[in-house]
Amino acid sequence: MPEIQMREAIRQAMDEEMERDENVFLLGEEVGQYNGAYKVSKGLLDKYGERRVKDTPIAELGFTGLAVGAATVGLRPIVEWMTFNFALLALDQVVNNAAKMRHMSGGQMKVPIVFRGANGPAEYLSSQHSQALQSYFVHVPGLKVIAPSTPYDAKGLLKTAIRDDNPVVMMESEMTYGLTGEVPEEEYLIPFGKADIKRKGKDVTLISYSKPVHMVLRAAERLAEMGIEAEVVDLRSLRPLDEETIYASVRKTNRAVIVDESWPMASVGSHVAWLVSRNCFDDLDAPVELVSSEDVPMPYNHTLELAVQPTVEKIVDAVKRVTYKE
Amino acid sequence: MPEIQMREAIRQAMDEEMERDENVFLLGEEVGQYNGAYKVSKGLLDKYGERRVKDTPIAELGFTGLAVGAATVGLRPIVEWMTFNFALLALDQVVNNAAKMRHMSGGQMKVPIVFRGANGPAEYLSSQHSQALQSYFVHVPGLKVIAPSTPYDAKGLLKTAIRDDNPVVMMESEMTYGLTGEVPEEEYLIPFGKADIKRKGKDVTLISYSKPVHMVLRAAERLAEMGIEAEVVDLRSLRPLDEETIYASVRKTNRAVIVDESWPMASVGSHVAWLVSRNCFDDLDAPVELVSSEDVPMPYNHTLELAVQPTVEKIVDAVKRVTYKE
Amino acid sequence: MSDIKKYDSEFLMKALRDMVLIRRFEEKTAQMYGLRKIGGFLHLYNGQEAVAVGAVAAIDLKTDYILTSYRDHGHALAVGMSPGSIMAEMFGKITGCARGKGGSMHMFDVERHFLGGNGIVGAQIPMATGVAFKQAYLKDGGVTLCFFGDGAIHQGAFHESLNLAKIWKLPAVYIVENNQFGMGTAVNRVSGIEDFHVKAEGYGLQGKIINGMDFLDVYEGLREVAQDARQNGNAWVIDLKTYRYKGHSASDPAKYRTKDELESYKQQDPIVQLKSRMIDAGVLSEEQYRKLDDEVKEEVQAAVDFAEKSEEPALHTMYEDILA
Amino acid sequence: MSDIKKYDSEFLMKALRDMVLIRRFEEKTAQMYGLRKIGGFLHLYNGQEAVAVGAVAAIDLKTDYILTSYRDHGHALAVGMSPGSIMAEMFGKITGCARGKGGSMHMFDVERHFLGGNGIVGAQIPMATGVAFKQAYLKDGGVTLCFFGDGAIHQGAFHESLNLAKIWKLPAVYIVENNQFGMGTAVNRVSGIEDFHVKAEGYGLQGKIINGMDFLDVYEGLREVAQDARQNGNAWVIDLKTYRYKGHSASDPAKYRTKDELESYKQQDPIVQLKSRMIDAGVLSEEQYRKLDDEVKEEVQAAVDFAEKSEEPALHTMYEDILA
Ligand SMILES: Cc1ncc(C[n+]2csc(CCOP(=O)(O)OP(=O)(O)O)c2C)c(N)n1
Ligand SMILES: Cc1ncc(C[n+]2csc(CCOP(=O)(O)OP(=O)(O)O)c2C)c(N)n1
Ligand SMILES: [Mg+2]
Ligand SMILES: [Mg+2]
Repeated sequence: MPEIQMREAIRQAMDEEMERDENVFLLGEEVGQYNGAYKVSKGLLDKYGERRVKDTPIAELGFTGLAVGAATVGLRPIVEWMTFNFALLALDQVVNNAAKMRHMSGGQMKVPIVFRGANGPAEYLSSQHSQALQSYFVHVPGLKVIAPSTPYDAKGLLKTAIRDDNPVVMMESEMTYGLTGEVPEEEYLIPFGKADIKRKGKDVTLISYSKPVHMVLRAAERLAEMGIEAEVVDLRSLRPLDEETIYASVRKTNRAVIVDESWPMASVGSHVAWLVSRNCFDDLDAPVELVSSEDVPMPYNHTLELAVQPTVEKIVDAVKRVTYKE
Repeated sequence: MPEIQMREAIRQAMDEEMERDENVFLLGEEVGQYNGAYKVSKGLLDKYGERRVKDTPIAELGFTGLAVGAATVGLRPIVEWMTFNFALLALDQVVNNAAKMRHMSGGQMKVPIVFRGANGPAEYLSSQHSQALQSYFVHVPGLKVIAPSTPYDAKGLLKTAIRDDNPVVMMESEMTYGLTGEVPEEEYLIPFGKADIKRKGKDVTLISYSKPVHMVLRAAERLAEMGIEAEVVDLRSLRPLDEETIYASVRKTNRAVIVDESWPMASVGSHVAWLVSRNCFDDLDAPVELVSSEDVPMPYNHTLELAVQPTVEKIVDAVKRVTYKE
Repeated sequence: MSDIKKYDSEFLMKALRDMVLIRRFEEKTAQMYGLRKIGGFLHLYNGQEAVAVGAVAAIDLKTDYILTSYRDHGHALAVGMSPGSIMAEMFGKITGCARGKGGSMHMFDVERHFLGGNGIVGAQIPMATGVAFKQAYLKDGGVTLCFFGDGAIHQGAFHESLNLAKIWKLPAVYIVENNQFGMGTAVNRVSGIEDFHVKAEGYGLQGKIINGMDFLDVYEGLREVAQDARQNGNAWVIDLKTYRYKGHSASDPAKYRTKDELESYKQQDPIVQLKSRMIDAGVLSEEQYRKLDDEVKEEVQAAVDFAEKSEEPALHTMYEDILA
Repeated sequence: MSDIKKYDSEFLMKALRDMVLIRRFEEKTAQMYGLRKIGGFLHLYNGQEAVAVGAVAAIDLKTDYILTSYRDHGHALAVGMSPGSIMAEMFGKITGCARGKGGSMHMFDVERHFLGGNGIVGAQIPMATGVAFKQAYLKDGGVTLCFFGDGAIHQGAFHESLNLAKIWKLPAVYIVENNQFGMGTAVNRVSGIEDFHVKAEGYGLQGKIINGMDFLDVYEGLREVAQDARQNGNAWVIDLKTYRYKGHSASDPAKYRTKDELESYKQQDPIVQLKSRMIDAGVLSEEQYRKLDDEVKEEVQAAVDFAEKSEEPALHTMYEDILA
């Protein structure tokens, strides 16, 4: 299987779906002539032309709402937000229109639309540009939310997203765009609501998604050296959430640590931590731990910036706590 | 002590603080001539004039950002959002400016501002107008969030909020504006980060805040009839959160049910449920239950609308589960 | 003033009937609200009938679309939705157009190209721009009419949409249904300018004022503009001057305006105007009008009866209509 | 063209020096980025120096305020912040103006009335409107200059702010620092109009074009407008035409424009222009200029040295500067 970058996997998914379905189109800031701020849409303007690859003004609320409207009448827009930090400006159109049009119309409408872009901390960007905002989307019924960690998952999930008749939010990560991984040449789709066990283990379950999965895998190696076999569950899809796979793992290991790069309060991480606490109550040998980012805005200084986020050390420490190895 | 309505308690807090400090001013849609969409600001325009009570255009992002700017240079704005549903349009100014200006400036700035208005389901309003959005604000470091359930708490907390040098979000509820309660004539303040035990009990801890507290108290009465003495903890302040009071209660009762009218995923409710699960791990005799709203957009039909939200029955059922009385 | 003689009587009768239907429907709706059959926010359309009816007459809903705000009963009736499905929706019944999920603010009829019914002030403007985008994308010859209030014009959504419509040449007509108030706030208290069509220039678009109290003015004005939009991809900004007779919503006593102001608008009542011009033109008799009005009243009563005896949605329907 | 003879040499020398300082500072900043002393997004100001320097000269920062976007080094230097505190900030050091919390995009000096440094396109516009609100509230005679790019003009925040400034008569000057591109996007690809001052009319405000490549044009143009704003509560929209020599940020090769275009702007370089006009006017010699330039280079090097030998923030500082 060829090894390709994450950005290329995402590009392929868009390319293949645009090729397959004339109603799929891409819009966002710099997605065309500039080939994307992070070069994810490279070549798509050349191939599909200005009709289907639209460079937008910097008007997140407007072009997001435009896409929602277009989706309600048969087009299948892919909205690229340069980063999710800027999506806050568009949130009303996502939460109040995209997620609710079908509901308010009593099922008359469907809204086949994908919102995607870079989410979470990158590097040296300070607090307005380094936020992991998945909790805002996962909170809302009427949306689906995916957050892949590998090129393989990203391609398969995005193709599913583009074919889905509902609004799907795909949260990527600037830091993983250059990451490579195997992606088959044949077409494939990955269904939503299926977590992926990225490493088998029996002593503790590490649950994560998106960029931090790679750090969790490194932590698992470190733990292995210490004689602790960690199972790594990559959620991939946050809404719907694959509770079954999570619980099956925890019932085996009796211990769980959630790793999530967002702020802790009212987060996906603490939600999953509660789900496990509640639904594996009788199986748990220790409290469920959450390794989140610190509860602070992201500083620019790089040392601080790394220290604010989950680290291998913090994960290992949390595992020590749940295995009473402190 | 005089019994006054919630709307009057909030009005008094604003009135007293405007009287005390010339830099406090109120702005929002219909707060002036119309005396507030829910009559919360009644009489303030007459008393303080157009300089300090500003009717705004329907431009949530603009007038919210304006208030943030004014706060950074010494004024102390109170922003009334007619409802929090519309605050989604202003979220960028809250999350990226109000909460971060101090941080990005390395502590040079302060942002003394209060954002307040009606949050959560009212009646017969369908899904765009009936959302409980506290999780969006509680998620964010740099903000403080309060959600009082009684006139007494509302007045004391709002006065504290107006004097606080940080952005404070006060989430009210249309359904409680008419609710009455005792409020002393003398001035008082309620500090943030202090939960209030609204009913003493020993068998189970019910944790809630804002409007649902009243339903929880009714549920507690029902439970008392069944021989279960519930302790009711009203959080009042969501960020900072009074973890101590919560844990002290759960350590006594060994059982907890959280009641929160928002959607369940990535919510304040599930966060508190995890905190209790983790920090009272050895004290809990049953999994922590969460009674939230159903994970659906709010329907217009009133029967459905009530069934979507927490009910006394759902709370009682949850208590039965945690006390193994099913 | 336009020449009524140009129009055949069938066309005029339909317009008159549609306007009377809206008026009688809204009167009944207010009554039903009083009886607590309807709850929540109820925004009535009395006084503005010529706008929705003139607009619908000016376009072809096979290719064209309409989107509006929560003040949507008039548009819903004008596009031909059955009064029963609208009333039942407000009664929260399963036979309502949105199965009791939406209520007064969220009327939809996707088949008739009526896309709501939006409760967030201004939020339909980007969406309508997207509907026009689809029309340009497919070159299907359609045009989208987007209605919103004088209060909505100050929302960022309006600004962002207009620029998009201009640079992508979208067949969108942005219609400020300027009824002089946003809730209790008179237009001039929150706007730096008086006539909103002036805004068009800032985007390189064209603008126009239309008298919204006259059916034929609305019809002719919007037909011309819609034609330009669909043929040339020119978006327009229309300041359509009208007036609402009732409060902002059913709970608003509307103390912020004078009786005289209200009366002066009632002098130009769109129904009275069209009716008397039709009588003058010899295409309508008082007798015919009474008959029409009686029929309409019956139709409205039938809508109430239908709503009344329809079923409540079953509890499990709360989990439906969320995902496709 | 303004008459340079009206100005005393001290005033002109300061302006020239400030512009040269910004230019040399940015050159050094780019170098430091290349050496990975600075990370993240780095938006340089080369070519736009006359704007910040002319603007600061036109107002009085004792009463007045400036807010801008992430392209903020020029403004930071123009208001008189020490180059060391700016460079140290970009090095992420505790001696930086924001204690290493903000970096390149978030320069602040509250005492000097420079309120940042905002990373969200357009987000400073409502805030600046609020600063002007405070000035009107306290009637303190101040004016607020709000800078933003040609890309920011399409944001709803711009629209909402202008209307607020008009209806509340706020002393705000909205300055589009029109450097012809928003990232890789040429102005005309995303705007329905060419000259942005035209937008003013839609709000009942006044607008004006200013040549941003000439210090005196900026100075005179903004002084007049600022005066009107502070005295009469008139907000203004300024289309200030300028050009950025470098890519959008340090990682952008700027392939979307021609060498010729860049060269034609360099012909009107603001520093070269002012310098040669000063020489023509006899208030500057080549010799003096070289001396000035050498001093500036030393000052910039000193800033680097300061940044270099400053301490990193201690880990616990991550919990600071969040709540007051
Ligand atoms: C974003 C948003 N802000 C505030 C409201 C509350 N609200 C509902 S209608 C209204 C007034 C709108 O006036 P206008 O646009 O003139 O429409 P009209 O009601 O006159 O038809 C307001 C403020 C809302 N629904 N959405
Ligand atoms: C709301 C928002 N959207 C997108 C971005 C990404 N972005 C940063 S700068 C920029 C271009 C801005 O161009 P312009 O306003 O002309 O300013 P200039 O960089 O030319 O000074 C974009 C799209 C952002 N920072 N904020
Ligand atoms: Mg109106
Ligand atoms: Mg620019």
